[in-house]
Amino acid sequence: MTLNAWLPVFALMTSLVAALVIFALPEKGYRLRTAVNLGAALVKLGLVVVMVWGVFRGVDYGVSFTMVPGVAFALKADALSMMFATLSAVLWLLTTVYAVGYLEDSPNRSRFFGFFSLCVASTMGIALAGNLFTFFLFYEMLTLSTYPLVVHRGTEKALKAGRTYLIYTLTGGAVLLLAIAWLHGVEGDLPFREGGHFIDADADIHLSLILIFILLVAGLGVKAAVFPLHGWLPQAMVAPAPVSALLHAVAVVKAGAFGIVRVVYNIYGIEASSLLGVLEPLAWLAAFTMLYGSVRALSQVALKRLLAFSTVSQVSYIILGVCLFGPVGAAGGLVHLLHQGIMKITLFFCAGNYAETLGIHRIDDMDGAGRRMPGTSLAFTIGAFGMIGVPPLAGFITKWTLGSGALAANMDWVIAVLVLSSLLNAAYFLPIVHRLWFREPNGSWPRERRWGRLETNAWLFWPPLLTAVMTVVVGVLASLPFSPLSWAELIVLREYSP
Amino acid sequence: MTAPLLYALVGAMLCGIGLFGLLRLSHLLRKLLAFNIMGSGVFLVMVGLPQHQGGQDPVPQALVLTGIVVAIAATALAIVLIRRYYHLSGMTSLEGETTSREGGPE
Amino acid sequence: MTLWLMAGLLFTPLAWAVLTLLTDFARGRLVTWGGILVQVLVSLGLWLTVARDGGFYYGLGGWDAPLGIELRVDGLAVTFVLLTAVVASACGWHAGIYIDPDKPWHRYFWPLFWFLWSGLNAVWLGDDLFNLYVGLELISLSAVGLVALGGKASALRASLRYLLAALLGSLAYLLGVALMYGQFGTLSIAGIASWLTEHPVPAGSGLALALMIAGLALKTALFPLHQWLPPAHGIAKSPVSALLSALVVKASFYIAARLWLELGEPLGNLVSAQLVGLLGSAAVVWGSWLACRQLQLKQVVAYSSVAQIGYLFLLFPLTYSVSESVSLQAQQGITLQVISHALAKAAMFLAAGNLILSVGSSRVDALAGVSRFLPFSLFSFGLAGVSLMSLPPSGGFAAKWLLLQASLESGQWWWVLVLLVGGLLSAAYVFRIFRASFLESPESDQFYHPARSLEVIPMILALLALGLGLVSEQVLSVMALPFEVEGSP
Amino acid sequence: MMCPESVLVLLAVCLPLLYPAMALRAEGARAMRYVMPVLPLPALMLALGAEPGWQLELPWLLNGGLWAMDELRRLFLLLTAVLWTVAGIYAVGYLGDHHRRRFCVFWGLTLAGNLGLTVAVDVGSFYSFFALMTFAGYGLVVHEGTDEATYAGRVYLVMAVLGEMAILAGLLLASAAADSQLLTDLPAAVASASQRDLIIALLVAGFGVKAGLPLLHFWLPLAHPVAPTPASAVLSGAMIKAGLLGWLVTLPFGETALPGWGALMIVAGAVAAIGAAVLGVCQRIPKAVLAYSSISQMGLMVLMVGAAMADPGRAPVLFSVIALYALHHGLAKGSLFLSAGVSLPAGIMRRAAVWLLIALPGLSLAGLPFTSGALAKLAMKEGLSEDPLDFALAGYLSPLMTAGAVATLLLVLRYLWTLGGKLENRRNPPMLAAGWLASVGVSLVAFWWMPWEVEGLVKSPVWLPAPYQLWALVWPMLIAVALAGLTLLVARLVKQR
Repeated sequence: MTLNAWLPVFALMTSLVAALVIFALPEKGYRLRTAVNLGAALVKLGLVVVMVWGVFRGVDYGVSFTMVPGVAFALKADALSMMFATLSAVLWLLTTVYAVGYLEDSPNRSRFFGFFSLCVASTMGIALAGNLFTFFLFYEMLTLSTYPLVVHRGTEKALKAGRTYLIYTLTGGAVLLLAIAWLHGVEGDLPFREGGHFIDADADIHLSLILIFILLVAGLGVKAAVFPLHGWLPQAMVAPAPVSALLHAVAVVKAGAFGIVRVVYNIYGIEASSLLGVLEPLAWLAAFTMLYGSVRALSQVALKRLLAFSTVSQVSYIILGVCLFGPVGAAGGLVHLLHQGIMKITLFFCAGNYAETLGIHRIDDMDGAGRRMPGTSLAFTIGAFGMIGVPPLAGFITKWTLGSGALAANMDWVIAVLVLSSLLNAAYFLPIVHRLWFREPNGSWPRERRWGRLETNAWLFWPPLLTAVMTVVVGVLASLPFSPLSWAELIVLREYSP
Repeated sequence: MTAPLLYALVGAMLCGIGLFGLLRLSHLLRKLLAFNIMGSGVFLVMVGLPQHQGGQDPVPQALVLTGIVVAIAATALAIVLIRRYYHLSGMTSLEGETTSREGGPE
Repeated sequence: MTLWLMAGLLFTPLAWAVLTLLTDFARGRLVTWGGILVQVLVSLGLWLTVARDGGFYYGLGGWDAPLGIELRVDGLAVTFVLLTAVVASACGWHAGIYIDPDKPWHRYFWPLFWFLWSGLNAVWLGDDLFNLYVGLELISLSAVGLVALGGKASALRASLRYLLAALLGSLAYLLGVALMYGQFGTLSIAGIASWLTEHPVPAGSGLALALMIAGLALKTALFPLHQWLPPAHGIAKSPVSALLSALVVKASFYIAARLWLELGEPLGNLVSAQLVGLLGSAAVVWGSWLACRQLQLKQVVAYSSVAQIGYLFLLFPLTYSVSESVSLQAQQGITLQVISHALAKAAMFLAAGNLILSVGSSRVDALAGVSRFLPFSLFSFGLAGVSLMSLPPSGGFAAKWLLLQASLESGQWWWVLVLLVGGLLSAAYVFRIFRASFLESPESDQFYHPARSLEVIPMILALLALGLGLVSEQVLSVMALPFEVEGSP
Repeated sequence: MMCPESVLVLLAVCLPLLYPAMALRAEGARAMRYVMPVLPLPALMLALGAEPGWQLELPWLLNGGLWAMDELRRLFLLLTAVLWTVAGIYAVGYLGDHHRRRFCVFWGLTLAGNLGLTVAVDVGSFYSFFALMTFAGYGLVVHEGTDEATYAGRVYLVMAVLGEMAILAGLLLASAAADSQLLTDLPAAVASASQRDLIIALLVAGFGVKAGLPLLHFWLPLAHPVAPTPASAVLSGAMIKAGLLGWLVTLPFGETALPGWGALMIVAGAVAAIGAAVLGVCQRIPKAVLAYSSISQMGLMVLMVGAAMADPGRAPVLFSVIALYALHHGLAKGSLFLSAGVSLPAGIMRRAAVWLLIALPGLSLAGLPFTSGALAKLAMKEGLSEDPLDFALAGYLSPLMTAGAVATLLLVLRYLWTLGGKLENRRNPPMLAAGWLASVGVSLVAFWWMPWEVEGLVKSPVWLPAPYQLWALVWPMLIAVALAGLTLLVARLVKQR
């Protein structure tokens, strides 16, 4: 096998090996652990960049071998997988930096970073999976590796949240497994392929295909937090901030959304899905989730829970985009995969900063925090505006593209949903922004800590600012080559003309 | 009724008696004896049943011999364990706390 | 060469047993560790031979059946021989460190261990029904002895229950053998099968098969005949529990499976096949449910064995009157399940032993805080749990996948539900342990740290169980190796 | 190679956009306020110096950016730049210590948005700048931090967000119909789109929030008075015109006759012009009176917009009239707002001079001959004169305009009246005074040298109305004065009772 075939494996192994090394390191080995963490993240980013360039030029990366009789373990890098892989590689780097600062003097750091790396390895695997079976493999690995992160604090509340998380995700996994096995029984091993497999499926298997699709979406929808399968997400907020950030922006919810993208595009094929009539109901469901998540977010008092419900709402943008039949809408959905990640991670970083530096967990306590922590608050503001879809930030690009796509697909009602959702977003984000900048602080902060010159620990300070800058840049420079939008258009181009 | 069938039926009867004893008796030594009776029944079936095919079959003889050895070993082990159990707990049966040991929460 | 290998498999363990019987614990340990090395090499040698040349029949000492002992050396058997070597050597290694050498009765551990090993090899390789019985008895008696090594009254009680159940099972099996021989005049399974292809099925021979399988089911602890298992496995020393759960119960299942696969088609019927499957499903659900409710760590693991054994019995419905490919899938799935459960459960028991050693209590709620202190063992436990939950990429997952495929393709979709629900329930009890250990309780800082090697062993086994899924194709391909029906070399 | 206009336009937008970065360092933050007057200068140079017609392509920006300038945009840019400059000068003297840095940051951002949206031709950047202006404007509105300010801010924000969303939906639909990302392609596409009425409704409502269309105006009388005075000036003078500009560049003027929409807009304009005046004269706070005056004036412009919609043939002429009117109103209203913050110096002569300078832009609004207002009013009369217009409501336009003129002067008088009770006697800070004087000067004098072009109207240096025009301008003013006097008399009588 050539080096090309092995590149995806290497990309996967970097974080896997890092995980094992970190598990083996003693708790006290702070410097070494940080070095391993950051080194692995950088190496992986490098590998991903190489592969992005390769995929752009049309190089085929892939490796495959039979794992269980009749099913292959396949890794493959196509444009879609590179999109997700890039997201996870970039955000992993930042989150690692952030987590190093965040967990500065808390116990169980070896365990934390070990599972953290495992989690990213799983995400990478999900990105690079070449068929549904391999996808499922990493999907479940993700469930397992995130559980210790969710319950990391070891409090009763954390453990309860972890339990809810497991009940949801493992059940989802079981449903997904059923669907995959059934599909396998119907058609055999199906690699992800541009254009899908079922464009000329026999009429007599249509019913099975529809049922399988429902099962697949149900299984994936748990992680994607589609209503009514979203219940675990707000509870999982007890996890440390970097974990929430990663869960929301990259790993878990995205894995679900990415899976749905894969199923619709590379298993069923967009045209076949459309013919089967499964897209429209899914679009309605996604639209409903968008609104539902926002409405629930309105009444939250804890910042992280609010962000969680916002995620519920935002991830459904991706799904909605996938369901819009036509290249523009598809690009909108795909690009949101990245945009939502960047924006949401910014917000979570900021939430973490407020909690770590000032002890702020509730929205009422945020009054005037903008003066004490201008950098963080600026990042938060940008993230929040991005979520609302204010131009020229990332969220606007998504909304615009989705809206155009919906019009092209003659689904005009989507515009109303988009507008309504943006309004709701504004309704819960703008008051927070107002508090940050225009209210006077009410007395002292709940629990303030100080670090030197910067408003907070430097490890915590820079990641949100960087992601905020990215939020602006991917929006403003959306038309440059290799911007998320251009990349999404490339994927769609390949998808619609396989 | 042919001789082989008679043997087999008697063997089956012994088996039944042994089984009944094994399940219903509570004293461990009695259980052990019941086991032995059941074993004898099985051996009887084993040597008795195959003879209808004409002449003496050496194979069952050999099997039963081996079986008896095994049964002796098992009995010996059981006796050792029962004795030790009696020494430690002063009980001669397994009843008592047993029901609470398995199944539901303790 | 083959002669030496066969001798090495069946008789050297007996020799080690006698040797260790004569010495004390510490010397027995030395002998055993040397013996383990030999046994592993021999097992590997046989496996390689078969992998190269294919399987064969082997008449021991030149004597042929029916009076002599004839061995059937095929891919499946050598796989299990190798599995036994791996698990048993891990347990032996672990036990050497784990078991307290100062208690005088502990010196009997080694001979019993070796008797068990030779019995296992005899079962994997045995071809005629009676030799299987002898092997089975050898296993049972030494297993009972091992359980009794716990020394306490409760251990003896458990071992006596175990003994009685095992003996009853053996007798039922033996009665079946007697009936079979009376009917067919042969003890070879293949012989009976070929007789049946030429003659009409005699009335009542189904009863013989039912008796044998019922006896074996009792020894395998199929629901509702499982009550003897949890106390025995729960109370034994951890390495013993590992051996029992990983290998001993598999031996009786192995015989039952071989009987069913050869004779099930002519002698069995649909109702009984479904009934056995149903009992297996009940075992999965009930065992898992009880595992969730146990307060003792090892009881949790023991009940998990009850549940996992339930999966094995899905073999019966999934191979009865189905197409060739479905049957093959089911067999492959069950094989993987046996192997992965053996590895995973051994790892789990050993890790549980470490945890108990560390916190000084066997209660689940005593584990609070242990995740900080003993992460390595806990991680092994977790990895083993992954396989039990049949999540990818473990061997358990590969097994489940194959069984799912078989169920779906044969149209018996109800087993699908069992498989999925079983997976979820097993997650429930595994994560219950994790939940307990992740809890940060303020007073939990009195921990004893077990030796490093004790922690490494379960990790190796767990990783094997986990990695099995990735290489299951290769593992299964050994099973499909050509088999020479005629004679010995 | 980049032409000088491109450099200038980039500078014009980026300078205020990057200006908040000064706040990062303490020294920069202290110097920030002195930079404020400089920020709009590149834009001013661009508006005055460069001939319209250049364009700058920014293919990497959003969905492909294009910035350009035509006659219409030039006037709006000019108005924006001038007003922000004088307000900037004024602000240097006006600002206290209260959150000064924050005010400067939002000032810069709002300015960047306001300037950017006038030069943006592609939908993406137009909407971006519009949103930037809207949201940064919030910072100016709530700056004082009082309860009223917070309340006003909330209303402002709610309305603004609703407006933004209407605009988003409208632009999306329009751009999908046009299959283009350029504003210039939208009107034609909207005119022939199947969802024409929906798109127009969305755009009218969306921009109408900014422009203070009746029923969408609630935020305006709340927000303009509570904002710091320089901010009120730009809010009322420049930013309110952004809504107008939005209409002009997106709605299908000159493409097709939309009598229904035209009628609706005319009614809305009339309601705004008269209704706002009625409400305005009841106000006690000077700046609130001015805010209602802005609504009223915008109402007059809405009249013209309605007429342009109804009669595609007149649209080009009306466009230049609207632009002229916007320019005039922006400068005069800016000056009036700034005057709300001046203090009366000692000395009777000086006081009289100050009062005169306060009153003149107001009278200019009302159409005092020889002022920009007279020119604008006449141009409007010309543009809306009955003969060339061809739709149902055309006949009502003339009386409406007259009523509007009466209303305007009444409001101005009311403003002067309320102001009289409020002005303090002390020295003005020099920069504040300079800013205010500059605004008066710009409104009264510099206007004549500005590059407006309206068909049929004589340009600078000095424009003399014909006698009949003079009378047409003056008699509504006389009515207004008479009304005001009457009211005063009645009030006195009531008080004596």
